[in-house]
Amino acid sequence: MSGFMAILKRDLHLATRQGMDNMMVVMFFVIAVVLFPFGVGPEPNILARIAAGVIWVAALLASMLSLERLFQTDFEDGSLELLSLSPITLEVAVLAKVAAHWLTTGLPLIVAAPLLAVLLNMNAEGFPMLIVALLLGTPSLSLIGAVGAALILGSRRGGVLLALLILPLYIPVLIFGVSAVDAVIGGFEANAQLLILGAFLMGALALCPWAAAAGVRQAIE
Amino acid sequence: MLHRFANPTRFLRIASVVQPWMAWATVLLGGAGLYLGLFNSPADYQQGNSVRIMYVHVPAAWMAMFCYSSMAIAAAVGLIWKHPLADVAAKATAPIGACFTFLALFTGSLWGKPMWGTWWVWDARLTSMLVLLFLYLGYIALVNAFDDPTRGTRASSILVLVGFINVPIIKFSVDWWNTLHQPASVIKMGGPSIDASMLWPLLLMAVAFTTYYLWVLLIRIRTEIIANKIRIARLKQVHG
Amino acid sequence: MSIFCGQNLICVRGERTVFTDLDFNLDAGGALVLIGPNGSGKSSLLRLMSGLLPQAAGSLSWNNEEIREDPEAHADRMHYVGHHDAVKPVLSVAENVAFWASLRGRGKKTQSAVMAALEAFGIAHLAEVPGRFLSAGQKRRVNLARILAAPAPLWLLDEPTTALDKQTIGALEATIAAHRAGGGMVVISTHSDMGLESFKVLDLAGFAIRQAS
Amino acid sequence: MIKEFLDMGGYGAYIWPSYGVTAVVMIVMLVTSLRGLRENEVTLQSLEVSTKDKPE
Repeated sequence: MSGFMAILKRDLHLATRQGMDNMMVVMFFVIAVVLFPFGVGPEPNILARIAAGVIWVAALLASMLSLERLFQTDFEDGSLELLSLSPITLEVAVLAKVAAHWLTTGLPLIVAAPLLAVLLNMNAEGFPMLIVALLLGTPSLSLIGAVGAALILGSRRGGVLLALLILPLYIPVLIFGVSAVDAVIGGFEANAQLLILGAFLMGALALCPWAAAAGVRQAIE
Repeated sequence: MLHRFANPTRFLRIASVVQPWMAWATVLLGGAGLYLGLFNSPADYQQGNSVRIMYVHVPAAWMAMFCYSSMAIAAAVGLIWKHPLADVAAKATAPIGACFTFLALFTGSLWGKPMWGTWWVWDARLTSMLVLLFLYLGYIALVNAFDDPTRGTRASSILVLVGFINVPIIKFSVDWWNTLHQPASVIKMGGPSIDASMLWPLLLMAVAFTTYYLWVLLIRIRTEIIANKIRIARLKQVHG
Repeated sequence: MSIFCGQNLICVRGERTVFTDLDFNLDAGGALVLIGPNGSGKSSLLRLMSGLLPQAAGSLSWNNEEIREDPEAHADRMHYVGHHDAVKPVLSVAENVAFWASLRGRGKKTQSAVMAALEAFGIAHLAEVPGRFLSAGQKRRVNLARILAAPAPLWLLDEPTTALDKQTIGALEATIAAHRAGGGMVVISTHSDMGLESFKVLDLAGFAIRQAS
Repeated sequence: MIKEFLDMGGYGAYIWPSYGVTAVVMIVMLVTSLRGLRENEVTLQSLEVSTKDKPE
């Protein structure tokens, strides 16, 4: 457990010292959402209708942007090799890095989401559910993304490749995340969606560190 | 563990025997299937002749999923028992599977046009097929993204296993999402129940597609083995 | 039977068979120096010994227990110094070394062990300096200080003397001698001859590639 | 006879393109694979000839 905390603290240190990176991810999130009214038109009830979907897609893309750096810097300066050679099992080290990534990108997105919901004239009832759904969904995004980040280590054109690899795998989280918010706005219960999002999270927690560690191991061979 | 060095002569011997059989089977069964499908089977009472597209669309869809499953099995064998030919088989299957998926989508939309009036409908099966196409393209992009081919095959083997676990989840989510946003009119593709005269061409075409897959697969695996030998010969030239 | 030994090891990297049928063994206090031309597999052998690179065939054992059975235990008793120095430009020297030491969790006294390690390589005065200001030689010293801060019986050093000046190489030789006196073992791949006594030599040119296929 | 067969009860415009594209894609796949195999065999031959005369 101490190893987990040591890696988590170090990664948070690295992230906060380079403060700008996380702010950039949130700024991308805001800009991406703000673009939609220019495309779709400022007409309020159209925006309200697509608000949840737009916020979720932008959150998905924003969290993916910072994923490429998850292992890349450590891979280039040799830390990843030493991490895999330390007494901490690599799966736990990967989990610590994913937790650090979620804390530095997932949480800021969740904080910014209600502000953007206002911009998109989303019905106020949906705000709490938007936050709860994002809280349940973004960790899965970080976990699945970590697998992609591990697989593209050492490849040419990593960033674009990462998007092509993991976006199809994000679709289930997107579908149930958006429908949770739309259900509440429509006056229904959203327990089913939240339960399924929770199930995705549990599945991702179990499988993704193992797959990502396998990806890292064959990358540093 | 040592079969990593084994020269795949045994495989090459089997391949050279099996390949012509596959070729002939494809041509004969395909020809029979086409003849029955186009000339010798009745039109559907509802959809008229457009049902004949089914004889190409359905086998392509089956093959799209069959190829992805065989890639997942080959990747698992490659990762667990480190058998070099398993990875090569997965890498050789990907483009064939991608072609079948594209064909399933293309013929699906051509079949949908007369029925639904538009070229693309977000029907659950077509949408899942579209996501499957992205999984294939992701695999092909990753396998070629490395300078060292063994790195490429091993990384993409992990990807296809992760993807394979996700296929049912994606199918479930897309079905759920599809029933939520019910498009205006959805006629069940493929008609109520297929009577014998339509079943025969369908099965013939399905088997023909499978033998076609095995035929091209063997060609591509042999190409990969020879490309491997070329790389090793080049390395020997460099390192002496 | 010596503590750390390998029998008829075969190493394949990517497409290339690097070496075949290689044996070695090492006892407490022993030192093994790997020599051979570039590309003969010195680095590959060190990576193989560390567990980074799985051997294609052959056995690699510690107290005749196969290393692959328990990689974490092997990681706990071994330090590997490769070509990259793993120094984070944002973290200070002390933080860099403390992080790697804390991973091995030697209890509370990591802080004093870190300062002692920095002292041994003469970079104690740089403790609070962030990594990005360091020269290549200083980064290499931080990397070497890391293995002193958390003691481990087996050292695998891949050309440790690159970017080091005469005086620091002397310090390195002293630490290695002290490490061996304490029962530790070291495997070094190097081009320059280092001042070590009673060390075994393994010339990897002898195990050149006998192309298997 | 041929004309109304081609017409396929008005659906010809959809049936023939789908069969046509299927045939084209499968044949192109086959031909590129065969060509790739032949090209590799040729380069392997030339490589083995050049390495043969080099003293082993």
